[in-house]
Amino acid sequence: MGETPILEMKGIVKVYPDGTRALKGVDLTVYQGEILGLLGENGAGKTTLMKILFGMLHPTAGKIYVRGKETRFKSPADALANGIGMVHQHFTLVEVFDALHNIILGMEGHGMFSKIDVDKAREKLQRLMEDLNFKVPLDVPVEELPVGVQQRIEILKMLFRDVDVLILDEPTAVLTPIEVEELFAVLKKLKEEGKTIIFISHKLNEVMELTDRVTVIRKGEVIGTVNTSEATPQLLARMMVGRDVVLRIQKPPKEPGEPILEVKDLWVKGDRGEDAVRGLTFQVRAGEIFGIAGVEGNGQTELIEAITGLRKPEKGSVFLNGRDITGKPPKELYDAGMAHIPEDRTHMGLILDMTVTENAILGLQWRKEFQRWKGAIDWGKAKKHTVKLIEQFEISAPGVDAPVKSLSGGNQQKLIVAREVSKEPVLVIASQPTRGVDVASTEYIRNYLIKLRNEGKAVLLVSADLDEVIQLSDRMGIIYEGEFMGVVKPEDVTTEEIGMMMGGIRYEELKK
Amino acid sequence: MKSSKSDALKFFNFKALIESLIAIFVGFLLGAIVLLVFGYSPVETYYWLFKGALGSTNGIASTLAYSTPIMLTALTFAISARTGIFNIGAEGSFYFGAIAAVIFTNIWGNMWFGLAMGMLLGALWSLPAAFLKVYRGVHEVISTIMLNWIAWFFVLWLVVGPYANPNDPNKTIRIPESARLPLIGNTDLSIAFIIAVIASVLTYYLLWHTVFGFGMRASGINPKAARYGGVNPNKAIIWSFVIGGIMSGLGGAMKIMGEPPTYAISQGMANVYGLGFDGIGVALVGRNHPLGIIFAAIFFGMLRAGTPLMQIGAQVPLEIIKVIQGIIVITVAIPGLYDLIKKAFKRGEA
Amino acid sequence: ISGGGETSTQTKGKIAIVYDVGGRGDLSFNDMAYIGAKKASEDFNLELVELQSNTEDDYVKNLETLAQQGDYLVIIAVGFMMTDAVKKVAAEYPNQHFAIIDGFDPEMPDNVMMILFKENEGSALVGALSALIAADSGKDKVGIVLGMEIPVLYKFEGGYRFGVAWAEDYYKQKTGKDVKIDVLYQYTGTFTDPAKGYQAAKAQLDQGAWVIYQVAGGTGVGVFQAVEEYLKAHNQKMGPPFAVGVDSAQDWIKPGAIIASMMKRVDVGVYTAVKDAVEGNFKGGVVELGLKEGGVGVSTVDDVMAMFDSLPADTQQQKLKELGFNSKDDLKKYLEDTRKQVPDWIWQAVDELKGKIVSGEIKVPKAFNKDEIEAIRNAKTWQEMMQLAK
Amino acid sequence: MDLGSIISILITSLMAMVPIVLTSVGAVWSERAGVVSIGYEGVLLMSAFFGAIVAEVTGSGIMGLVGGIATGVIFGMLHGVLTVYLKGDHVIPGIGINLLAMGVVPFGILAYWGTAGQHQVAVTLWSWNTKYGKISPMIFVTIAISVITWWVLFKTPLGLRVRSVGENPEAADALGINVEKYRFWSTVYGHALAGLGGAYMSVAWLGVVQKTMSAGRGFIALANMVFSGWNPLVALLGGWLFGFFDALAAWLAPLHIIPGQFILMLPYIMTLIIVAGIIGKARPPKWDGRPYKRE
Ligand SMILES: Nc1ncnc2c1ncn2[C@@H]1O[C@H](COP(=O)(O)OP(=O)(O)OP(=O)(O)O)[C@@H](O)[C@H]1O
Ligand SMILES: Nc1ncnc2c1ncn2[C@@H]1O[C@H](COP(=O)(O)OP(=O)(O)OP(=O)(O)O)[C@@H](O)[C@H]1O
Ligand SMILES: [Mg+2]
Ligand SMILES: [Mg+2]
Repeated sequence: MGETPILEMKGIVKVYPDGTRALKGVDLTVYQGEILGLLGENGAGKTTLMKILFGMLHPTAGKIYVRGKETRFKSPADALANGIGMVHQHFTLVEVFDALHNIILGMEGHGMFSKIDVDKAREKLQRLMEDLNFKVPLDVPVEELPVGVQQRIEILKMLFRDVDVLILDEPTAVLTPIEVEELFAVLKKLKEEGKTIIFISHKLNEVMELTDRVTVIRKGEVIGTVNTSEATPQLLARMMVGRDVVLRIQKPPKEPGEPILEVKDLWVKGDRGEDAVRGLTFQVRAGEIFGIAGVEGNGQTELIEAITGLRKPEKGSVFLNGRDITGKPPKELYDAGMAHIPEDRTHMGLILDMTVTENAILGLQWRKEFQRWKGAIDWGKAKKHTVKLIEQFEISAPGVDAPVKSLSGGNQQKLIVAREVSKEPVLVIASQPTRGVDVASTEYIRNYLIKLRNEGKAVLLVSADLDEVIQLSDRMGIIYEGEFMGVVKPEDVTTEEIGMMMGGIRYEELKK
Repeated sequence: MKSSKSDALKFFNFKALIESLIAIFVGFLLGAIVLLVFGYSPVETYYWLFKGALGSTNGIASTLAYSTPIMLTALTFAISARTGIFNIGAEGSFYFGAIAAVIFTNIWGNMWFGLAMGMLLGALWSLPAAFLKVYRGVHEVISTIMLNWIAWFFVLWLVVGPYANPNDPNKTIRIPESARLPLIGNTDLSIAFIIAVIASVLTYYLLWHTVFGFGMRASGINPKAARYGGVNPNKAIIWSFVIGGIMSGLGGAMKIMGEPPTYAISQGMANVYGLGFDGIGVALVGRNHPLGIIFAAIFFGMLRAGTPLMQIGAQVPLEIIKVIQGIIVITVAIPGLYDLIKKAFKRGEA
Repeated sequence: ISGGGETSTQTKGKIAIVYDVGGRGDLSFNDMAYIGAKKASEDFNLELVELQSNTEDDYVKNLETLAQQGDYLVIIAVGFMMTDAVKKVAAEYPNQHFAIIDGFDPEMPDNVMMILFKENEGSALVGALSALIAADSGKDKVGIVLGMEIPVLYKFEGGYRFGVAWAEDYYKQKTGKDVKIDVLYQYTGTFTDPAKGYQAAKAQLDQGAWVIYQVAGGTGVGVFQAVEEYLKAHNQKMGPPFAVGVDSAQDWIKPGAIIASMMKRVDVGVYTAVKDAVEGNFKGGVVELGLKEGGVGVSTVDDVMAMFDSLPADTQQQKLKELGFNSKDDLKKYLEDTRKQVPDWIWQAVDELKGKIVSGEIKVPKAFNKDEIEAIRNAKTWQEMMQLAK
Repeated sequence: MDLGSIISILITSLMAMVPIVLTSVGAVWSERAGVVSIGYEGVLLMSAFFGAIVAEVTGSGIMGLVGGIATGVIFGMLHGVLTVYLKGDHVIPGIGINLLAMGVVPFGILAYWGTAGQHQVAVTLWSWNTKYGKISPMIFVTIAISVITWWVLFKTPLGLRVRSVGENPEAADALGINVEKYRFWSTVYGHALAGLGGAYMSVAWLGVVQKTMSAGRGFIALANMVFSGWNPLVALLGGWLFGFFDALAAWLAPLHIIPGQFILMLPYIMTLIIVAGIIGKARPPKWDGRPYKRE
C-alpha cells in the first residue's frame, strides 16, 4: 500500500435532476495497490459515487484528484484515459455481440474504416485470460452466456484497457459461490500485479475476506473507514445500517404436512433446444421449504418456468394440491394458489414503467376485491391494497402513483414479495429472492419465507446463494445439468459435500 | 415523498398539456417567420385561420367534422402503441369500414347495422397483420404498409366495379337516407363526432380502467412481465389490432354515412384516402392518450377548417399552410419544451 | 393587405376558382381552368381568388366559405368530384352563380352552369392519329396509359378505341391493306407517380406500342420521359414512336417526343362562364362542349405556342434555354418539324374524322361505366362501337 | 416473354430499386445507431426538388446529386438534434418533415420555375441509353453503397461502435464512446442517402420534378429496411425484388389476365408472402427509437 493516494474525492455532492440528493459531500481516498471495500445499503449512494469517479455522472460539487492532480472527467473516455475502469452493477454488454467484440469495443485499433484486426485482439485476450486463468468463450453472443461469464467479460473489458484502478459495483450479486471464489482469486492476483481495486458490496463476509480497507457510506454520507483487519462483520453491519442487525435466521422445527406441489418426471427444453431439465421428480409439502441449490444455468430457470406455466414441458407432469396443472397458463395457477417470486425482477417481476400500484396488482388484477364491476378495475381499492403492502413490508417508495422504477432494487424486490404473498397462496415459488438486495431487506425476506412455512405453506426456493438455501431449507435438492445429484436435509451434509454435488457428483457416489 | 407522478392513472397530465400548448405556440411563431419570409402577414394569416376554424357555427362544425375520422384512426395507432405495436394499418381498415358501410346499408338501410359492419370489416382487415405478427413474427411495419396498399387496390376495384353508382359512376352507390347519421342542429356536423368522442373515452376507460386494458398495456411495456402477470401477450397484441381495426372501420363507415352531401365513396377513393396516416400525427401529438387525442384531433381539424379563409383572406397558398403545419408538428416533437423554457427564464432572472 | 397574389387595384368585381385535389400543376383541368380564369380576370378587370383543396373533404367548406362572402360574380368549381358539394352549396346560396367543370347532376339548382366536355370525341381523333401513325410505320399496336381507374377515364379510353377502329377501316380503304391495331391499355392506379407512368409506357413500348396516349395527370409525365428515352436510345430526335398529351397542349414539355395533345378547353369553358356572368347573361344548366363547339380537339402548333405563352416570361426564356432553342420561333419550327414526321394524309384523315363527327355523321360512343367500356373493348369495328353510342 | 422483355424488366427494376435501396440502407444505418425516422418520404421529395435546382444552377448532374445529399444532411441534422440531443420522440419529427415537403415542393416548383406541379429537369446525370431502357451509373453506385455500408457496419470499428450505440448505448457510453455523436452522424448519414435517392429520381431517373413524385417510396423503404433485418445487403436484395415485382406488374398490366387492381397489388403481396414465408422474425436493434440519457 503506497503512501500517496492514487485517487482522492473531496466533498462530492450529487443532486439528481429530479432533486434527489444522492451524495452529500463525500470524501474518499484510495491508495495504490489496495482493495478498498465500499459498503452501504441500497440507495446509499455507492453507485452514484463511482459513476462520478468514472465520468459517467458529473458531480454537483466536489473535486477529484488522480495521482495528486485535480482532474475533471467529461465522460468515461477521460476516466479510461486516466487508467480508471468500472464494472457496472447492471451489466453494460451489447447482448448481440460476442465477447470479443464487447471487449474491444472502443479500442478496436487504428483507423475507423479499416477492418477490425480480430486476430490481434484475440491473441492479446487469450494471453490475458491465460495469465489470470479467467476464461470466457470469445465467439458466442453474450446473451447466450450465463451471467457469471458475462461478469467475467465485463472485467476483461476493463483489463483489456490496462486500467490501474478497477471499480467493481456489486460484482458478486449474480455469481455462484464457486464463481465468487474464482473472482476473488483473480482480484487478489490483480492486486499482486499492483492494480488498485474498489469493491462494492453489501455482503459483509465478502468484504471481510477480500478487502484491505472498508469505507462505509449511508444515505449519501461517509460513516467511516476502517482497516479490514481491525473490523468485524457486526461492526460493519452497524455502521452500514445504523443499528444492530441479526444475521441469524430463526427456524423452529416443524413437521411437514401433505404434499402441495408434486413434480413427476419432468423434462423441459431450454432456449437453444437442449434438455435443460431431465426427468426431475420431487415434492414440496405444506409447512416445508424445499430448496434447490446448484450452479446457475443447470436448469433452475427452466424448471421454475415450467412449473409456473411460463414454459411448456416436454414430458412429465406437475400437480398442485393433487390437481394436474401441467402446461396450464399462469393465471390458472395463481387461481389455484400459486405465488411466484421470479428471479429476474426488472424484466419479469415488475413492469418498470408502470406505477407502484399497477405493479402491486400484477397477477391479481382480476381478483374480485379490486373490481368495480366485472372486468373494471377499481383503482381506489387497488391503491389501498398497495398502501397496505407498503406499510406492512416497510417498502420505501415515493408514492403509489410513482413509477416502480424509481424504487431501489431492494424495495422493488420487497414489493414483489409483498404482492406475491398477498395472493394468499398455498405454494410460494421463490427464485433468487434476495439477489442484489441489501442486508436488512435480505433479512426481512428470508424471515418472511420462514414465516410462510411456519404458517403451513409450501415454499420452493431456488437460490444461487448457497448459504441461503442451507439456512432456509427443510430439504434441498442439488441440481446439476437438469438432474438432482441428491435430495438431502441440510443438516445431514457438509458444505463440501454440497459443493461436490453441485459439481456433478451424485450423493450415492459420495457416500460410497 | 417525491411528486413524480406517472400519467397513467391520472385523468389529465397537466405538464403534457402545457407542453403541447407551448409546442403549438412555438410552431405558430416559427410559422410566422416563414410567412414573413415569403411576404405574407402572419397576423392576418392567423386571424383568418382562427376566424375560419372557430369564428362561426359553421366553422366550428367543420373543425369538429374534420377531427372525427382522424380521432378514430389516431385511436387505432394509440391502442397499438400502448400494446407495444407500431400499427400503421389504420388506413386499410378505414377503407374497409367505408366500403362496408356502402355495401351493407344498401342491404339493410339501418344506421347501426352500417356502423357495426364497418367495425366488423375494419376489425377483420386488421387480423392478417395481427396473425402474421403473432404466429410468423412478421414486423407490423412491413405487414401494415403492404396490407394498406392491398386494401387500397382491392377497395378501389370494388368502388369502380361492383359498387359503382350506375347513375353517377363517379362514386359508389349512396348510403340510403335511412342509414345516414343524423346531423347536429343546423350544421353539417353529424353525430359521428359524438360517437368518436365516446369511442375515445371508452378507449381510455378500456385501457386504464379494465383488467383487459391493464393486460394490454402491460404487454406493450413488457411482454415477459405481462405473461408472468397472467396475461397472454399474443392475445393482447391480437386484440389491440382488432380494437384498432374496429376504430378505423368505424371511422371509415362514419366518414361515408355521416358527411353530407355525398354519402358515397368517390372514385379514386378521394374522400377516404390519407386519414389513417393523418391519425398517426394526431396520436403522437395527443401522446397516445385517448383523451389527449380528442384535443389533438380537434386541433388538426382547426388547421384544416381554417385554411379556406386563410387562402381567401390572407391569400396564402395552401402549400404554405402545409409548411406551417409541418413546423408545428416538428415543434411538438421537441421534448421538455416546458423545462427548456422554464430554464431559459430562470437563467434570465439570475 | 399584404400577400403574394396579384393585387390589382381598381377591379370591377371578384371571381373565385376552387381547384380540386390535383391542384395547380396537374397539367390538366386545374391548370387549364386557371388559364381561362386568369385571362378572363385580365380581360374584364376582375380580381381572381384561388382556392386549393387539400382533400375532397375541403370542397364543401371551400365553396361555402366563398359563397358566404357573397361578393363573387361567379364561383368556379373545377372537377367532377365537386359535383355534390356544388349542388349542396348552390342550393343554400341560390343567388350566387356557380360554374362546375365536368360535373353533372340532373337535379342541379339552376344557379349552376355545368360545363361538360366530350373527351370521347377528342380522344377519337388522337386514336385515329395514333393508329394511322402505327399503321404507316408497319406497326400493329398503340397504347394508352391511364391514371387511377375511375369512370371519367372510360370516356377517354372508349373514344381512343373508337378512333383506332375507325383508322383501321380508313387505312384499308386508302391502301387496300388490312391492318389490325391492338390497343395496349393500363390503368396505373395513380395520378401522382411519374415513375409508374414511366414504367407503364416502357412496358408498352417493349410490347410494341408505337404511339402512347397518356391520360394520367402527374403520372403521365413519366410517359413522355419513357418515349423520349426510347428515341434517344435509337438516336432519334423525333418520333415515331410518339406520345400523345392530354387536356392541355402538352407538346412543349418534350418537343419531338409528343406528336400532339388531346386538348380539353377547360379554359374556354371557364372564360365563357365568367364572360356570361360579367355581361349578365349567366344561365344555369348544362353547357356541353365537343369538337363542334371547340371544347375539345387535337392541339395545333399555335395551341402549343399559346400554352407556352401562358407561362411567365422568364420561365419561357428559361425553358427555351433548357430545351436548347434560341427563340420561340425555333421552338415553333421544331414543333412543326415534329409534325412533319407524320405524313400529310394522316393529318388529313384526322381532319376528315373531325368533320364527320362535327357534322353528326359519326357518333363517338361515350363510356360511363365499366359495362359500357367493356362493350366498347369487345366491339370489333367502329360501326359496332357507334351502335353503342345511343 | 422473350429475352428482350426480360432484360427490359431487369433494367426497369434496377432503376426503380435505387431510391428505395438507398433510403433503406440509410435507414438501416440510422436505426442500427438507434435513431428511427419516418421522414424519409419527405426527404425524398425535397431532395428531388432541391437536387434538380442544384443540377440546373451548376449545370452538373453530379452536383445535383450532391444537392440532394445536402438536403438530406440538413433534415438529418434537424432530426438528429431533436432526437439525439434533445431526446425527443423519434416518430413525430418525421411526420412534420413529410408535411413540410408537401408544402415546400409544390410551392417551390411554382415559385422557382414558374411551372406549376412539374418541371422537366434540364440537366440530368449521364446515363447509358440502351434498346432495353436507360441504365444509370447510379445503379452501380447504389450497389457499391450498399456493399460498402454493409462492410463498414459489420467489419470496421466505426460500424461496431454504431451498432453498439443502437443496441446498448449505456455499454457504449461506459467504454467512452460518445453515444450522441455516433447517433447524430448516423442519422445524418441515413438521411443523406435518402437525399441521394431523391435527387436520383429527378436528376437521373425520371428527369422531372413532380410535386408528389416520392409516391410512398419512403415508406416502402422503411418496410424494406425491416424486411432486411437491418442489413444493408439484404436491403439491396429486397429493394431490387420490390422493384422487380413492380416492373413485372407494369409489364403484365397490358395483358389484362386479371383485373388491373390485382396486378398492381403484386409487389405488395409478394413482399408479404416472402416476409411471412421465409424471413419471419426480424429483431430491431434493442435501443432503436429510444433516447439515451445518462441521468
Ligand atoms: N437516475 C437517478 N435519478 C434520481 N435519483 C437517483 C438516480 N439514481 C440514483 N438516485 C438516487 O441516488 C441515491 C443513491 O443511489 P445509488 O444508486 O448511488 O445507491 P447505491 O448505494 O448504489 O445503492 P445499491 O446498493 O442499491 O446499489 C438513491 O437514494 C436514489 O434516490
Ligand atoms: N428513474 C428514477 N427516478 C427516480 N429515482 C430513481 C430512478 N432510478 C433509480 N432511482 C433511485 O435510485 C436508487 C438506486 O437505484 P438503483 O436502480 O441503482 O437500485 P439498486 O442500486 O439496484 O438497488 P439494490 O441494491 O437494492 O438493487 C433507488 O433508491 C431509486 O429510488
Ligand atoms: Mg448501486
Ligand atoms: Mg444494488
